[in-house]
Amino acid sequence: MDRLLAIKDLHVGFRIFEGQLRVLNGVCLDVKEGERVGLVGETGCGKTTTVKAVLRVLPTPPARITGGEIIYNGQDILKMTRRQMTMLRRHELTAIFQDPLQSLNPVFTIGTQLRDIVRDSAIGRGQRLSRREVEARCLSALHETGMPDPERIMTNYPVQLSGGMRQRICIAEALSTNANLLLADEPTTNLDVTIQDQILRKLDELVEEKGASVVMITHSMGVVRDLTQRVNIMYAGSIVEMAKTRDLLERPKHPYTQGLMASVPKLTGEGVSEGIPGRIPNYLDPPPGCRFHPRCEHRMEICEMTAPPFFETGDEHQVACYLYGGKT
Amino acid sequence: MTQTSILTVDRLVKHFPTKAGTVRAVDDIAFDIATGDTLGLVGESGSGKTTTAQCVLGIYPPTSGDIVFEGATIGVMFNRRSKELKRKIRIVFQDPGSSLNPKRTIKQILSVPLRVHGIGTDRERLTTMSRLLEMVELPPADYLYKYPQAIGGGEKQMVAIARALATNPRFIVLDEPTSALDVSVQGKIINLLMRLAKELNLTYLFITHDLSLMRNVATRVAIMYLGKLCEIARTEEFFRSPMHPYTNMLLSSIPVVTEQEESLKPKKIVSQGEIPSPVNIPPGCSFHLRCPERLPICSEVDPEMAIQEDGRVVRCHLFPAR
Amino acid sequence: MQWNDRRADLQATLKQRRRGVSRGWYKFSRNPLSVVGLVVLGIIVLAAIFAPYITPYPGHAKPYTNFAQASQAPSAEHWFGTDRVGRDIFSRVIFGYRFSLLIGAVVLSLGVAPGVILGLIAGYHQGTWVETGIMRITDVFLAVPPLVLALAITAMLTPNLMNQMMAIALVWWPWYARLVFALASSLRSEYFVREAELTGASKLHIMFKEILPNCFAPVMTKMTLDMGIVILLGATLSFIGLGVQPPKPGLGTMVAEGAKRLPGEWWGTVFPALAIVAVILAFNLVGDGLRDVFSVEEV
Amino acid sequence: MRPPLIVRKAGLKRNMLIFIGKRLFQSLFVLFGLSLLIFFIARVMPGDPARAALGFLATEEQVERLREEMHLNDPFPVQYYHWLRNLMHGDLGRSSYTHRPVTTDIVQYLPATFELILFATLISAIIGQVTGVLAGYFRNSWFDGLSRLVSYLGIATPSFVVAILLLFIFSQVLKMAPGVGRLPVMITPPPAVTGFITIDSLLAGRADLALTALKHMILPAVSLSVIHIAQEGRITRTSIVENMQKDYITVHKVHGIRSSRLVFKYLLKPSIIPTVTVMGLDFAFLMSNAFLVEMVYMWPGFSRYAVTAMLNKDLNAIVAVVLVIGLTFALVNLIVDIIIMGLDPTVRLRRGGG
Repeated sequence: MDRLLAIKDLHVGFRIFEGQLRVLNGVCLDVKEGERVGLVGETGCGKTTTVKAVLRVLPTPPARITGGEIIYNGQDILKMTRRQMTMLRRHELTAIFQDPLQSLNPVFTIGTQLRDIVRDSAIGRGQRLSRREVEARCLSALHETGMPDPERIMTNYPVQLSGGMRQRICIAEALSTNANLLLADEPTTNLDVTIQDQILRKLDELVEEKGASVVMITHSMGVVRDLTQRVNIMYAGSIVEMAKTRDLLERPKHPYTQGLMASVPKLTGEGVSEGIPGRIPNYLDPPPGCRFHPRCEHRMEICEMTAPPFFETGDEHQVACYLYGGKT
Repeated sequence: MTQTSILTVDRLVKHFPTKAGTVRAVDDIAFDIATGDTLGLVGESGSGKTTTAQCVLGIYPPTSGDIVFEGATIGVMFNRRSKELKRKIRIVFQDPGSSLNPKRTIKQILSVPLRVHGIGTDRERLTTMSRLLEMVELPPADYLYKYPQAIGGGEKQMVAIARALATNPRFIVLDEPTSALDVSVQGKIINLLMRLAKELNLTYLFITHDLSLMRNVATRVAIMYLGKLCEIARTEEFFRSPMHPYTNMLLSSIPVVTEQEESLKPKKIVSQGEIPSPVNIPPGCSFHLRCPERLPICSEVDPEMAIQEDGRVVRCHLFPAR
Repeated sequence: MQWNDRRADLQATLKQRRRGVSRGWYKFSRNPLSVVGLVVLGIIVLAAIFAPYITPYPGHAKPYTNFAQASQAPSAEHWFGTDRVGRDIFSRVIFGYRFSLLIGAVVLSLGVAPGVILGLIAGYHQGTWVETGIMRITDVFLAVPPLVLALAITAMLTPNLMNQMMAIALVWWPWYARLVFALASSLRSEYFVREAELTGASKLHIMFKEILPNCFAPVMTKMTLDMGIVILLGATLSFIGLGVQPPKPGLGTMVAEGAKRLPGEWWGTVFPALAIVAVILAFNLVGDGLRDVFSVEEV
Repeated sequence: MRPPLIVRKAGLKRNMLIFIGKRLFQSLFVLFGLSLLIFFIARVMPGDPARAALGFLATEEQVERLREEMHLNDPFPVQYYHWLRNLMHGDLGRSSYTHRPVTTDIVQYLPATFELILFATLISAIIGQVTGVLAGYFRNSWFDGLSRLVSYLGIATPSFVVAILLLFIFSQVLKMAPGVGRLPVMITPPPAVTGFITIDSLLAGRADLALTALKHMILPAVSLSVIHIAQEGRITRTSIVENMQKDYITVHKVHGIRSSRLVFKYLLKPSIIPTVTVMGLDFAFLMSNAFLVEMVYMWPGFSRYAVTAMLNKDLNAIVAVVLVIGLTFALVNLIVDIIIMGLDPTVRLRRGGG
């Protein structure tokens, strides 16, 4: 499989009144053609910033990309012109965000928004669609996501629909462009479990059908388990562990991943662990070395000095922790 | 059961009249909680779990039905309840950001219940407040003079718990106390709550949408759907063999992280459909539109709560009373 | 233990407050325009307070005529020139600020408190007849622009400074009632208010200790911006002839009198007009700075 | 999670009518309250309205007869009742200054003011919106900085100062603009049909006259609109900046929507909603600012009539003036609400219905 997306050592900062928030601290992430990759982390760890950096929609200022590369199909996204970027968005990259109500323009009907996307994305491929073709594509996009009565939905405004329906529309919008890479940023976090289950299954099915690659951003280990082949664990602006999903869930190596896995309440009912002491660091003045060291029970002297590189610990399993190498 | 029940809810109904029609938020539910127990009230949004808790707290008066606390009927608004009752029943809200006044220090926040209920003199109160903070594992010297925005979400929730404990309560309603927090923080709060329950002999009504959490916390679990209870059972039995089709659907929808958990999930039911609007509840069993095992009778007759052999209660035509 | 001591208690509270102030000043000072506004405002206020000591001709603020010096263009002796009866316009402008600031201060101190309290009561009793009663009365006062109502009331009473201030105060409270009502009714549904109710705290405690402190920032910001608007309104009333009466030096009055002698004696109009612009601008700049400090959204 | 809004199409029109009805009723109530308030102040203030109406030369008997006629000897509620009954018949009493029925005066003077205000609204809406959108879209650019600076000045400068300065500079010094009034003194105005001289001239086939009238209107209208240009510009800017940070704009961008369409369709429509609200409010404020501007430009309009009434303590006229402005305000707000219902589906769907 070819590499579709490669994020290399991405650094992003935000300038605020008090100084510079150093949020992303050398994020590395690979997505191969047709692969589904998970990006897991807790609130404020920089997941959404990563996604927005890839899509080039970070508000600059205050955000600033201070280093790194984002290579899509051999080209650096960060060096593209605005025109190239628009073209890329029209048929290569697409995204779904967390809050489906916020993601839809409240003063236009679903139809208006969907039609423009379909039309502009076709122009991106050099096609000019007739009105009827646009209509047909919109309806089929809605139909694919399991929406009842797409004709009526087209005339509705976002406020008239339930949360699950809105998210289905966001999926329809995203997939109507036939993109190769879908970035799904917590697409089901605000939804009820039964609806989450339906949406995730539908998304899974559609992605399978279209052969797109997916980066699934979530805070839930469970969601990742069902949907992805590989997973990256993110903490305070960097990836701390990456491995095949099953492998990682069965044998978490990084102390943070271990703490996270233990904190998840389980159906087997062995009680809940105490969790991880402390909280995510202040990005104004993040701890030197490994950013996890103030919360880590295995910390060593070296952890406070330099950030750990990745150590290979087995079958495509990499951990950024000195417990697994570099002790010499 | 040998324990006496501290709270009994009987045929509780709460309707909200709106212009679009009557919202049947809670529609005839009954349950009781034994002293020292934790009842997990689980449901999706719009299921009426929060309204139930609000009726217990007196935020709304029930439309009909009884709420009995320690043998006395309390089904009225909070402003008509006795101070003593307010002392005994406390609440921890979902959103720690909004449950602490951003313009007041932790000290000021904690002093309100003490002053209102006349606990201690001014001088003693400071000691009491420090003791309360110590109980929730926050060092008082660091926290008393801080404003809520200066502390993290988990710590805010600890302060909210300390505030609830200030009046020495008997019963605490926990309205999704950890749903706004990350899992790595959730554990600490949950363990703290469980320890306090044991030490202070507290009873909890734990409102949540997280069934996995309930597996580890509740002594009994009640499932709500569209204002009605579907199933109430002791936690272990409930998870060993869920009966109601909705319960099965919920369980099968939960994303899990290990193989053992996967094997506990019911396989045959897949989630489908959406929750109808509580203004337009379907006739018969309100779940029949989404139910994979529906019978012809389901669209016509609303089933009654039926006690099963092992003592659990299920409201479904598949499981008539024995 | 250290924290179990009254003095430590007080010190800790003061320390918190000091830190709040210094953070606020930091945010305020990020906007150079606001700092300029604050400096200008400081100069104007000090000049107004010490007017009798710093103006070159303090006597010119009173009835005074010296036709030998009449209608002189600006010079080293008379910075802003003199008017048609020979009074020094610079001195009169500084004295005019006294009236302007007085109007602003009196109107806001009379108008804000009732407005805030009524808004608070209405907001807390949202959805009851108390709210309906208070807010409908407020609506009546807001049914015409404040200038119209203030003018009408002043006109029907005897036009003078006192009545002018009363009239403006009477049309000013509803704006605060509406602002605080909006804030209070949204704060009312916050969990901390609900919690206080369930604890059994009194209505007074909830309104004044829980809700009111959260209204402080927007009210302060509005007050600063309103100082400018009230001063403008006062100048307008004076300009029409329904405010500060000649020979007292109202800024609006001076513009009106000067305007009659345009285009020849332009200084009689331009300097008092600039003086008005300066004070209103200063209040606006400071108000915007405060908005940044409290991070209150615009509008 | 907010529940979906379910409204059927047929219900929409009914919602709208119910909403308009409700608003009209509310306005009626507010106007009633306003009339009570202003009438109360007019009657409790010291002084004798009858004496004021007749002047110093009238005999004691004449005054007493008028007192009877005006029901001034009756208790306040009775006075108010009579006044209200007359109002129903379109009788607002006589002006003590012009000695004509107040209603006649108002009908005569109102069109001149409306013509001026509408023109000013047009100017402030166009310039304010355009600068606001540009400043917001090119946030932190030199244009944004400049427009910010200018808008501060605009907000801080009283309209009478602007009026005097413009008149002084453009009319008296540069001689680029005509002086005061609606038309030069020697020119006979066209026959009044609408009362708007520009339109009346065109109706009479006198395009030249319309142009002259328009020229006369420019300075006062600009003086009126300066403060509103500043305010509307700032509000539009804030709104644009706010909406640019909204998720949905990011999403539109991510889906590769053409940038002209993004700005002029998806960004503009949600952004102008707050400006429209403010424009409604501004219309009323224009009426009060017109008090000053009409004074300076000797504009024979309603506002100058109002000022004259106030300076002369013409009670009947003052009460009428306040009510007319209140009525205008209420109507404009209703129109604004209807426009907003058209722009914002959330408001449209939520009003009246569930």
